[in-house]
Amino acid sequence: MSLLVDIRHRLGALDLEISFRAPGGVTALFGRSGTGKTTVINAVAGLLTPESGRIELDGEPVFDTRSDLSVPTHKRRVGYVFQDGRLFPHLSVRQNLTYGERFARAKPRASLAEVSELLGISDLLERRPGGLSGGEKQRVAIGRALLSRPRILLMDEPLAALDSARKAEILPFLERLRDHTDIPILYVSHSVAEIARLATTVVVLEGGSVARSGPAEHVLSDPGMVRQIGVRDAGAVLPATITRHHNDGLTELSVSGGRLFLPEMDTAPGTATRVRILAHDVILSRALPQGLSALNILSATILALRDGDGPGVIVQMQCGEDRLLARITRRSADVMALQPGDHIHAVIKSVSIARTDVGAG
Amino acid sequence: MSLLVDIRHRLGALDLEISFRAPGGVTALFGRSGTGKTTVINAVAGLLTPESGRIELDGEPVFDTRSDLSVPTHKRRVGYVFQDGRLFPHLSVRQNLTYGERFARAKPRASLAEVSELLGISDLLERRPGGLSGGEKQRVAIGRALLSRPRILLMDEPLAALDSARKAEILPFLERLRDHTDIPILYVSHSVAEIARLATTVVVLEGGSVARSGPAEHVLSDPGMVRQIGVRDAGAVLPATITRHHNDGLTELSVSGGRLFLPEMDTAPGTATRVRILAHDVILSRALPQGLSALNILSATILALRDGDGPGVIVQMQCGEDRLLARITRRSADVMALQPGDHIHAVIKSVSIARTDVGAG
Amino acid sequence: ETPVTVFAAASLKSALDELAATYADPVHISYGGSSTLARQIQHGAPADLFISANAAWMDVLEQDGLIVAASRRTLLTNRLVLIAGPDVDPDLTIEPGFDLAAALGQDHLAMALIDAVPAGIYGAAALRSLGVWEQVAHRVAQTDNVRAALMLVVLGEAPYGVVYATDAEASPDVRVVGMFPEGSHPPIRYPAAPITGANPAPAQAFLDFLLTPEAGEVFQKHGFGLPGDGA
Amino acid sequence: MSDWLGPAEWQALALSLWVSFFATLLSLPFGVFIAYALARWQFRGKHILNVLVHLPLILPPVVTGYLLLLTFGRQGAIGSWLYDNFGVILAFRWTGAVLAAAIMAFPLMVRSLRLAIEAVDPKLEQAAATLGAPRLWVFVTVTLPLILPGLIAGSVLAFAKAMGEFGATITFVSNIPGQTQTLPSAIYAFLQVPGGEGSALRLVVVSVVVAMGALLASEWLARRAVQRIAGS
Amino acid sequence: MSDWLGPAEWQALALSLWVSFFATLLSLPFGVFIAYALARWQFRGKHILNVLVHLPLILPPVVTGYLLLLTFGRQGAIGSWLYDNFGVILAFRWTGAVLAAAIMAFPLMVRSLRLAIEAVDPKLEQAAATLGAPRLWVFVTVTLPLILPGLIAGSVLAFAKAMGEFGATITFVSNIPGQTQTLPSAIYAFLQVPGGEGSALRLVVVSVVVAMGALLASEWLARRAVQRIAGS
Ligand SMILES: Nc1ncnc2c1ncn2[C@@H]1O[C@H](COP(=O)(O)OP(=O)(O)OP(=O)(O)O)[C@@H](O)[C@H]1O
Ligand SMILES: Nc1ncnc2c1ncn2[C@@H]1O[C@H](COP(=O)(O)OP(=O)(O)OP(=O)(O)O)[C@@H](O)[C@H]1O
Ligand code: MOO
Ligand SMILES: [Mg+2]
Ligand SMILES: [Mg+2]
Repeated sequence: MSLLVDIRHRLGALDLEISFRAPGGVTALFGRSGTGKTTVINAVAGLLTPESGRIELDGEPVFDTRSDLSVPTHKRRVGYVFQDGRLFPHLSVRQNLTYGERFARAKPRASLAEVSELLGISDLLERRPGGLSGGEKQRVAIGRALLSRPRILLMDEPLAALDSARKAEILPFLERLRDHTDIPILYVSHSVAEIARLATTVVVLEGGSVARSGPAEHVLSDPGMVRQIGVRDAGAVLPATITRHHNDGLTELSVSGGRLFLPEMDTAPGTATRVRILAHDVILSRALPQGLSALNILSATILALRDGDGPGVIVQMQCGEDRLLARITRRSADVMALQPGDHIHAVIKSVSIARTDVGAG
Repeated sequence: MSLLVDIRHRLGALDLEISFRAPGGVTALFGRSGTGKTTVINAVAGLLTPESGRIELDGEPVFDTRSDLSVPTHKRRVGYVFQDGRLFPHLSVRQNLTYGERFARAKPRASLAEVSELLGISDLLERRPGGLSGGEKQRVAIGRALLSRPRILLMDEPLAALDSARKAEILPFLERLRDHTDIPILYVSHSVAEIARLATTVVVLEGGSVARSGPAEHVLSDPGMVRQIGVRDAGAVLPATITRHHNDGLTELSVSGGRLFLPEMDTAPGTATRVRILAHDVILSRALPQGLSALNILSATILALRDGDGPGVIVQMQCGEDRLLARITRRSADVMALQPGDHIHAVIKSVSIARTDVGAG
Repeated sequence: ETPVTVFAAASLKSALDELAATYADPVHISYGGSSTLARQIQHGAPADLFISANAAWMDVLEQDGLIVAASRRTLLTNRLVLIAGPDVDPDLTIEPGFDLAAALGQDHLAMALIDAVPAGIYGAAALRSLGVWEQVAHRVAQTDNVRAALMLVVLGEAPYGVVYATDAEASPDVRVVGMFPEGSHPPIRYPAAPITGANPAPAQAFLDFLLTPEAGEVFQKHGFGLPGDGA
Repeated sequence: MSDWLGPAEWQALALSLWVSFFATLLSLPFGVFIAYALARWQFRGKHILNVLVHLPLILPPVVTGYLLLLTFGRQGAIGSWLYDNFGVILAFRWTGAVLAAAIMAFPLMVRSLRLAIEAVDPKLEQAAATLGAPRLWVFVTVTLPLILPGLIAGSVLAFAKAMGEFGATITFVSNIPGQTQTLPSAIYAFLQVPGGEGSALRLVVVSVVVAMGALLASEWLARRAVQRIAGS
Repeated sequence: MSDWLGPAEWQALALSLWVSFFATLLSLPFGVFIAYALARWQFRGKHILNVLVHLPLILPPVVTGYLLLLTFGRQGAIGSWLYDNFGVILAFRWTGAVLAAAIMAFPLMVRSLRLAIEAVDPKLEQAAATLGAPRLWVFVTVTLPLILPGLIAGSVLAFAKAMGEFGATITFVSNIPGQTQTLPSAIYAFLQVPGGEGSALRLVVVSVVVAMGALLASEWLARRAVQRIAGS
């Protein structure tokens, strides 16, 4: 299961030239407003015909200007979850969900009942979209796309219109989707938190072309990406394994550089997962700190210090096999005389690792 | 300049019974979706007629069921900034801005030129709303409301539709408005960060009635409000005074409990301001920590510990004359054997105090 | 019994309806303007018998070979009258040069279209031959059929009108000022003829019935003249 | 009320209802197709098509009737072709009255439908395409249900117009009782008779009542369709 | 082309243009008011008003003309009142032709306007009220400019319909060359005489060309108005 995009297209003042390969899992398209994310997704869906290039789904070309091929949308078998839901207002939830069924080449991998269960919409089947909350609508849209047995799921800011409570409601479903089906997902979002939680691959667009692409861990932990990602969202993503659930509500995880405590997770011990540690949530200490309320302290070696725009400095560290980022003031860096190669302790408040930043992967 | 609202109204399943008094400055209406915030604002504007009650602007009643009074909207002189802008699409920006001018009882306090300058829209005057970005639109909407010389500004989630870059663009204008005009503002928002930055008074609505109201510092720092505000947004707001700008880009402030360092602020020394310290950004330490990259350490006395839903505990502290909140794990609280009355050090990363959380007031 | 389909000028409706009701076989009568009906017959309308208020259109059909020319008869004649409305006190005698213009004053003379509808054509001819046309031409209000002209007078919108004697006869609300002299306009004739190739026998039978003296009495009752009357 | 109208008048009423109903039904698929083309497609001759559709509105009805006679009469290009190939005769039949009424009501129907179609968000149609539905299926299952209120309004308007159509009908199919004599033709015939105004008025009242019922029913149906879409 | 039409025909054309123009202009304010009431207000008798507006569409035109004569004729209730109080005479005048054309075109205009008004977001009108603008001012400065495309479309449709109106006009104001002889009356007259078809066809072509021009102009104007609103 993979996607290849290699297209050129002119849109108003913007010259798009976009080329990337998405392996399985969730590939996030990330970039500022107007960099061409929706355009790429529409090209994959066949709703927009690029001027030239080639798009392959599972190795099978669906668009190729050299052989003058452009498979019409309804034959591409893409499941598109639009930002605005686009449920059919005149059909019940059940009818919306089964709309694509008759065109699916094979039986859907999961039945209507299973998908409704997965998405928590079993009780809504006989209602009409008009009466649903924003979060419910979006879950129905996801179920509808899934049940058409697509070869790929395209999601264009599926959560952007929702408030944070609704987002929190849907994110787990997207994780289950990623983990329990083998459908690749192309996911557009402005939210680093969402991407960190979901994406296996990140493609960063800038001004109509691909600025950087690669595994999520690498791209998001790259200090060179701080500008694109934004100072407050910069951070590192570390692979982790769940070791144990403690009965005071904490879950213990092991990362290559040590162990971490997180608020209770409902995943079984032994499960591989990822944690995200924001650069500004990390405090550095030369000595091993004592008597602090922070539970998580990792040992690390400084790799590099980079000045930011303001009074801050980004400190990149090696922590076990992983990279860690910290954002501290220039003054602290000077007072502590931090140098590449120094050994250091990274203090991380357990509760500052957001629940939404943890995902299986 | 003040507003009195005391209304009862039935809306579908919701029984509204809302009564509060807003002094000058910014009064924030805060509450979940569907608690009646828009309804209140519409009642003040005269776009909705409550079943009974009384609304006064500046001591003058504009609605009163006992005397059967309901001043029509266009005579109430409220400036309403709608969530969706609602600029007149067929008029230029200049025509939009001056639309209310002919009805203003007196010359606007500020001229078109001054307001445009304040809002940074002087260069857009001859354009039509269709071509403006979301942030520009919203600023024009604010200018339009201002120039109609209203007795009060009503703002219903004026920033909700904007991405964070646009929000950051507009917030300073709202602050200037609050600080440089004497028009009271009734402000609806879901965002605690926005409210903390702007509000002088906070009115918390819950299920159709006022759950809590009072000065922003008190309401937002109240550990009892953690549930309404949300765990990740809970924190304390402290009055502060700017003491000094250091040449490494840090600004020093004094709070009643000590001093704090923040990334450079462009406000003159001596200015009174407010800082917000999120509960989850505070680490507690028995001993005065040494060699940490965190610059801000305040001494405090524990007032109370409250259990949350998860493995967290909210620790309320007295810090000088102010209250401070910290959110730590139950486990840490136990290990450190925290008790009310204990002296403690609160470690706060300077960079974790967001720029948007600082405002003059 | 074979139903007969008759295409007849609309002005014949009251008389023909009465006669058809007494006829043994069913008769379907389609009433309309003579021009409309004639043109429809040209385009193959399922008419068996055509009764026109207008010889010109019957001539056209005869040239086209659409009627059984040998069976063409003049069924009826009619006269033109000058009528006055209910509130008008007419002091006029129809004679050459009579002062219709003065009687009209600023008001209108109601007539059917003077270039297109037979009643209008005849009326204009009569007024011309009496030498009054020039004075009244600009005060003529023309309607699309003669009934509408009558209605204008009935409603008092126009004080005077030129209509068929039959129309005036049937309308209690108008006063007949006078009849136009026979020679002042071409004779008004209602030709009738079976349509070629249609249903000649029943059509002929019905035409024969209309030509009987009993039928003639009915027509006369409605104000028509019979060709024998010296027209 | 059965005493109030004579048998010929009942017949005219029944025929008018019948003809108007069929005219509406007949023009509906064409109307939907042309309205869709005008609303959604760009093609050469679009303006011409638009004017052509509006023509019956612009021309005096008699002219439209005459043109119909020339085209669909038994000697007319299409009329003779229809007769030779299918044995179909339109002129002077109730079928012809249906055609005349349909043509006259067509511009009204197309305008209503066009506006309704323009109001349907093409994004919903795109969404259906991504689910694998071919164009025609999308049209039937998404577009059509969504334009239902406009379709009802347009149909009833066309029906009302058809009930009142006179000039084109009498010119094209004449005024043969029981065959082509519709309510308006009967009204016309009464107006030709001295003292027929009363009878004409009776028929006018009947047609107003029918059209009024249709309009009210349509408003009600359209509201229901809107509510159904808005959802409970 | 001046050879192609005779002087009387030129006169009929000029009069038709004039009458249609005035009919459109005259009905516009009423149309806007009634369309606004139907679109935005709830009141008793709304359904009746709606049916009343549609009546000229439903009734055979001759009947409408007859009713006009009864009401606005010199003996009619309103007609005599107009004459006694203002010296205004409609019967047999071009002014009457304007009235007839306006009434016949009215339903089409109101429908277009009503849809346009329903499409205006009441929130914009509310926004104007919060800025201190009284209702009428809001209507003139906000609603009206926003319905401009619909207003243009409705006006041109009404104009086209007025150009083709015959039955009601000739019944109400008859046919007085130079005063009330419009293009459709001239066409009708030609069709009554054997061999007049050619001349009738010439006039039909003229009226189609005029209406076509008006329709094309309206599509262009409406597009411009929409673009103006969308903004540069
Ligand atoms: N039809 C069009 N004509 C001209 N320019 C267009 C058109 N459609 C899109 N654009 C421009 O192309 C660029 C890319 O648009 P696109 O919608 O793909 O951006 P995006 O990355 O999805 O942005 P966002 O995050 O705001 O959704 C934008 O600058 C947009 O203004
Ligand atoms: N016309 C109406 N009929 C019935 N219920 C209504 C109506 N308008 C609003 N409501 C209900 O009244 C409640 C209050 O609505 P209101 O818009 O004031 O909420 P809000 O606090 O502004 O919410 P949000 O944060 O989502 O904007 C909601 O539950 C809403 O569903
Ligand atoms: O009988 Mo006519 O042909 O209507 O004047
Ligand atoms: Mg996009
Ligand atoms: Mg609201």
